[in-house]
Amino acid sequence: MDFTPTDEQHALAQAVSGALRRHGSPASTRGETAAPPAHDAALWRALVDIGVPGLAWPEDDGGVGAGFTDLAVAATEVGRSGMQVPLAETVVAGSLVRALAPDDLRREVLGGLTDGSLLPVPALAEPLRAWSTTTSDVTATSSDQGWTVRGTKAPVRYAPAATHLVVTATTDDQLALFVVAQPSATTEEVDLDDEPATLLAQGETAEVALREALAIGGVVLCAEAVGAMDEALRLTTDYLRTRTQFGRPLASFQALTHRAADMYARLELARSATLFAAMVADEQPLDSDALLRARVVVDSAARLVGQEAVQMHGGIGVTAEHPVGHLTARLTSISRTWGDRRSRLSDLGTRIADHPNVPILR
Amino acid sequence: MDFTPTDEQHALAQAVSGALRRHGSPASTRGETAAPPAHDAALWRALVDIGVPGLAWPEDDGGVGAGFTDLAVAATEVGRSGMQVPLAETVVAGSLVRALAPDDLRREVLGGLTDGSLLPVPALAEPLRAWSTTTSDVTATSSDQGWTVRGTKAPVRYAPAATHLVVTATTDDQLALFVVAQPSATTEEVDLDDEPATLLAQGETAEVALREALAIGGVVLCAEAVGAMDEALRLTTDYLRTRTQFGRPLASFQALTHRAADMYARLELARSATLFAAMVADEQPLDSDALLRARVVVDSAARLVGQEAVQMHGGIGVTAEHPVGHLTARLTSISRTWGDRRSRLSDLGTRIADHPNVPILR
Amino acid sequence: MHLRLSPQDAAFQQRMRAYFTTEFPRELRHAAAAGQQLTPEDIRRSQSVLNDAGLAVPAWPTSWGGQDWSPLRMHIWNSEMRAAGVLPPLPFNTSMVGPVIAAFGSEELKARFLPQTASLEIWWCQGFSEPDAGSDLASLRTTAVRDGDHYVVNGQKIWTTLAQHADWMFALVRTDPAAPRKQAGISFLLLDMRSEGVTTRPIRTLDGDVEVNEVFFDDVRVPADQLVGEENKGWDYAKFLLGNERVGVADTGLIKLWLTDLKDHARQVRRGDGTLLDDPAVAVRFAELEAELMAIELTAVRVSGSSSDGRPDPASSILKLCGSQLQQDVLELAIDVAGPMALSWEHLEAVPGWASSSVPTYLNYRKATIYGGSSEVQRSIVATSILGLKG
Amino acid sequence: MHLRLSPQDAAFQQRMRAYFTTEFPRELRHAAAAGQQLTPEDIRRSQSVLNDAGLAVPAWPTSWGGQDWSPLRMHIWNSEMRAAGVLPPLPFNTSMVGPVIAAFGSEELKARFLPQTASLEIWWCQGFSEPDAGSDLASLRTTAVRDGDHYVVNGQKIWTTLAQHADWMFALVRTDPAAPRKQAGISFLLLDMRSEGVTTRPIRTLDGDVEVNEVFFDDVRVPADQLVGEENKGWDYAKFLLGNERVGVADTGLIKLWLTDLKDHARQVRRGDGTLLDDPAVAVRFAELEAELMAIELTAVRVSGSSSDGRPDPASSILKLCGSQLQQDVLELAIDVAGPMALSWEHLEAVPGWASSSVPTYLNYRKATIYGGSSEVQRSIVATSILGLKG
Repeated sequence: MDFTPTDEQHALAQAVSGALRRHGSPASTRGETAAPPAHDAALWRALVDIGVPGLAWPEDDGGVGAGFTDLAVAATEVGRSGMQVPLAETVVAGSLVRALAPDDLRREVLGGLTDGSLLPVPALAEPLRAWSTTTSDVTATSSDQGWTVRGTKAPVRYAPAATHLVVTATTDDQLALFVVAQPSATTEEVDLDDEPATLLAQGETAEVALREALAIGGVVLCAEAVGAMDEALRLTTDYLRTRTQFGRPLASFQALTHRAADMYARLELARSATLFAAMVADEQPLDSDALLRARVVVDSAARLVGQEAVQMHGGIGVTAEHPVGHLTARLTSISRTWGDRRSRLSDLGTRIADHPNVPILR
Repeated sequence: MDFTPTDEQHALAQAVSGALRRHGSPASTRGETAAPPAHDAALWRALVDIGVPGLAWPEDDGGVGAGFTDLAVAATEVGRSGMQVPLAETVVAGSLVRALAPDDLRREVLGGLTDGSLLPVPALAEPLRAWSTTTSDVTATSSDQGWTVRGTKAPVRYAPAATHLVVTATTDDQLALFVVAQPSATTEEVDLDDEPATLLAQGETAEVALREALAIGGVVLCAEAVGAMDEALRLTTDYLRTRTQFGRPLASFQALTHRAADMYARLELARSATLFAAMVADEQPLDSDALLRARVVVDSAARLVGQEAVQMHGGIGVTAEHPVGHLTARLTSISRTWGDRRSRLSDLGTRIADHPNVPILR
Repeated sequence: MHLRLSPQDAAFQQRMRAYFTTEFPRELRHAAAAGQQLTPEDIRRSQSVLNDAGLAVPAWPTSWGGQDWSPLRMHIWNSEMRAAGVLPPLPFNTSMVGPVIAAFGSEELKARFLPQTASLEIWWCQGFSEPDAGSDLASLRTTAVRDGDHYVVNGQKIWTTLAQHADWMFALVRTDPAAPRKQAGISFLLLDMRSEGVTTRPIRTLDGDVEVNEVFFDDVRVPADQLVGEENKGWDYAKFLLGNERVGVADTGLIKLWLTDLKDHARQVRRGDGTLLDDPAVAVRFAELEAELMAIELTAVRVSGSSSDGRPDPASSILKLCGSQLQQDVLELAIDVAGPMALSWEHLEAVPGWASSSVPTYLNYRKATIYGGSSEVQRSIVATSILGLKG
Repeated sequence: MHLRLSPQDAAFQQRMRAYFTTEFPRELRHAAAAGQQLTPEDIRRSQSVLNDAGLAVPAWPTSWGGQDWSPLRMHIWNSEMRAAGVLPPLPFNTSMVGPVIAAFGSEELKARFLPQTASLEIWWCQGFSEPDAGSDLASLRTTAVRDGDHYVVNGQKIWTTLAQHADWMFALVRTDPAAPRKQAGISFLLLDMRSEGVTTRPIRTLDGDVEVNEVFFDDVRVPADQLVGEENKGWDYAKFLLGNERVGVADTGLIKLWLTDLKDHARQVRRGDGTLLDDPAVAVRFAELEAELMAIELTAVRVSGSSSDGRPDPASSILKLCGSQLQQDVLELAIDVAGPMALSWEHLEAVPGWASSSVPTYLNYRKATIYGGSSEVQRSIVATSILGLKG
């Protein structure tokens, strides 16, 4: 086991951060709110040009064939930049398509994702319904013309820009996964009105694939969170060093520096868990519980680092003009994407009796 | 609503702390471990002489007829002293007897408790069985000769000194409460070998009475915890003021003083909740959820204050020779007596939908 | 010690409840609770109605509209007002500048300002914070130089809440730069926000709101009779004011309202065949927060009851410390109740407003532990004044 | 970056596992895990067996029995040893004094002490802490005055772990009281515990154990050739040692063993018709601690792997900080698993030992965040050395 990034990965990180800087600007520099931004096609195109969205997909399917450790490196730079792109979302949609779609659809979607012509995202959440990977109020019906789906998915991040949605729906009391092409949503609410859909899988197969795809998408979120935390901690320590209060730098107040040390400690644990998760994501069969554990560790770090970064910045921490609060906002969202800390721990808890302990060496 | 102690209560506090000082010595001064001590008959006698064990019982039953606000004042002094007496235990046993026993048994037990001739305690816990107020592995059988109970209760605090045990047992799939006289246990394990027993109540009646008695006993524990926390915080602030490290007093290290401030804040919340609970305990019908809430608040304060007091004392905090760790040990036990934080919150959680909010004014 | 309200206090509680739920204009109630914002005009009207009913400034001296209520009655008044969804009077007016003018102002100042302050005909904002001062309030640099019967004010304030709606500002200004300690040489000045040389720049917060502002002073001429109390004694008045502010911030009534609403929201979210409120893990969290709220509310009654000299008990710091933390905890649970719906801030047809606003509201209220004396400042007050831990 | 062990490392892991589970004497295994204490004789025998197998001092220079293993192999060695219930070698010998003598001692000292230190024929204790020093180690006051070819030592040490079993002590003593900084003027001395003038007084801890001691020196004559390195350079050697100690403390193998045992215990406790491990609230707590343990163990591998100059990465402070916290969290959960049984410390027939010892063990391990550099010291190291936050 070796956590040291390769030279190629260093180069990738530089390429990604360069592309982000050249083609985008964080919301804070534009004085915008911390609301999750709409899809930025130009920024995404810049990442497509250096191959980022295809990193995880096999070359046979039109992807770059690099894997999740590289993707994690790229996602960390995204997180650090304070900008947002649908990387985790396309990984979830792409993973489902890779695992379940017929050859032609798989090559079309993964190839299109890689060359930037397609943007498939998952549409899972339903209004006034607690997070669930096993139930859906959206219903699917089959007829001679094929399947149609009916119901509301909301909110669906990046729905207005998406070319394909991977949706969950209920058929005969089973969970099923479908691809809906050309969804043409204008907001993050997707009202499916007997929309034609391609069946990917049903029942156990669908549930397992969904669980694994979300776990893998979670790795991207973890990596993004590590980047955001890196930057939040950097901003905070800079601030503590430069800001004076009561005639001396904040860095001389031990109540603050000891809390900054705790932020660092949690961040480093999150970094280890994330690098590990990225390596695990490249292995088959997938140890999705290891990925869930990484998310639990990252969640707890994200909460502490995000909240403390704002608190130590004082008033400017909650303004739209300063980047730190935007990072905290993103960390808050990441922890709540595809379940929350409670749902992840409760999921892991149901399997706690199945193993005496958790080995990390393999 | 008024939280101000009366002059009588100030006098009571002085009388109790004086009696404790004259007739007992805390384990730390004797260099003993923090193990829960055996019953100290002389110390208990000193409290009997000033009426403490009878404070809560009606004069008609041989008690002092003062109520729980007075009892809480006394219990706080017990907590502060670092000594332990079966006050909360006798309150639980006495409450059950008061609520359920026939007149003669009630007067005998409560009178005997007040004059020091009897020591009734509850025997509820069972080995290798999670805390429960609704189930018991001890079985009770009735015959012409009356009831007998069979099974093991352990651990039972003060069992070797007890003259009466109030035990839970199962009859026909119902919970029932019994009094066992002269249990003659030599350890805190009570093996009931078809022991003759007096039935107090069965089913719903028994369950309600037990819940209320434990809630009321919990008020005594809260008050004791407040006393122990007062003393732990006093020792800690004294230590911070007098101990020097790196050439200056610990009180100049902000990382410590800010944590001491948090200890104080939690303690004051716990004090408010405890005083409130004591007043509520004197009212009928009993609002036992208010008492549970007080315990939740006291639990969380006890954990923080106990752990931080030891941490800030450094090495001497974990020695048998210094009082602070003994206080922490007692706080640790108090929080786990008759359920724990988890069981209390989960109990409250089952009724959370029954009220829009929790009013404190009444 | 006793638990029950006296018959007189119980009657008072009934009177308050009856007033707020039946007499107070229905259209001004509940708006805040439902997440809607009252317009500035609504806010003025709301307070004016309260003032007409003698319920805007109960803590003031009776000669200026106060009620001479016990701390318990003050708590009952606030609780019933909050429970009915009535917006409490503007704290800048009634808890801050009003009591300062009443305690330290000349009779002329009192007569000139107190009635309009009580009725919100004058809307005040607080000019204390400065960019380079932060928690170290006394290091402020805005200057006021005496020029005949005027002060000439130059400098900058920041985090001035609702300055965009304010008619007047009460400001701390440095009148003696040569004073031996930074706390000396500060004066407490009242100034008209329409004065020439006053510029207000809004600061947008993460949630998109504009609630706080920067206010710049460029040779602003302030009549010298708008000085409160004595020149260079402003820090004493500010400390008096900050103590009042702390007590005011422990607004448990608002938290209670939030928590009640949040339970309703949890009941709206389906989970399996039940609702999110049936989830034991969620129910436990509600139980925890209710217990905490109970303890803080009890402490507010207990601590305010124990101060007899009219100055706030330093223990009020724990109300700010724990109350602001509880606010944040409730708003964090609100995100979890919103669940996946929390991930969009857009107004979607299928997603209720409480859900889409959960994250922005949470982010905005990170301010709760920063403003009005940060948690760090409160801990220092407790450590120093109460625990005697002086470095 | 790669996940899988190389074939060579995998073979190494198999070799370690085979040795510890099949070759190492069965009667010396598992005792520690089951809550029993090994006798001092057992401890000596255990390390002697390890040493014979070349597994007692792998981190030492190869010329003195070291193995020149990669940090990953060191981790595998420790993990397999712990998993098999084998007590690791005494840290005072193998992680502390041994490496110091090997790095800074004369050839004579090495030859005289290292072999017996590896085999535990000499049992060392650590004479660093003093009553008035605490976390401020360098303010120690025990003096060593040169007198011919001896040092005469006077003073007192405290918190000396297992001094009652120790043959020798490595001690920090003040040899130059006039040195300009307190860190200067300290020397690193080896002394025989049987020397005249050495008195050991046991300190009982809350749980009743005697693990730590006070050691008094009354004109103890120590041959000058028992000085390690140069006189007055002892602080440098101590810093080297403390860094090693920090890394050693992140003993995730022990925590893993505890957690595995604790799950078994939870399975023994009935709850309704199932066991405590079926309680979702308890299961969630296990899941949380397992995730945390995974992260700390991964960090131990990652951080130790990144230090190349042989000196510990200051990031090792986070292993001590988080590892000791996790130890305490696991022991706190153990109390909850014991439930009502935790309330008695007596040995009762019906109550298993793990349950009656849960509270005393929890109390004893409050030391974990105090000794070996308290959490406060670790936070200061992180803040200063890594984050560059200097007051």
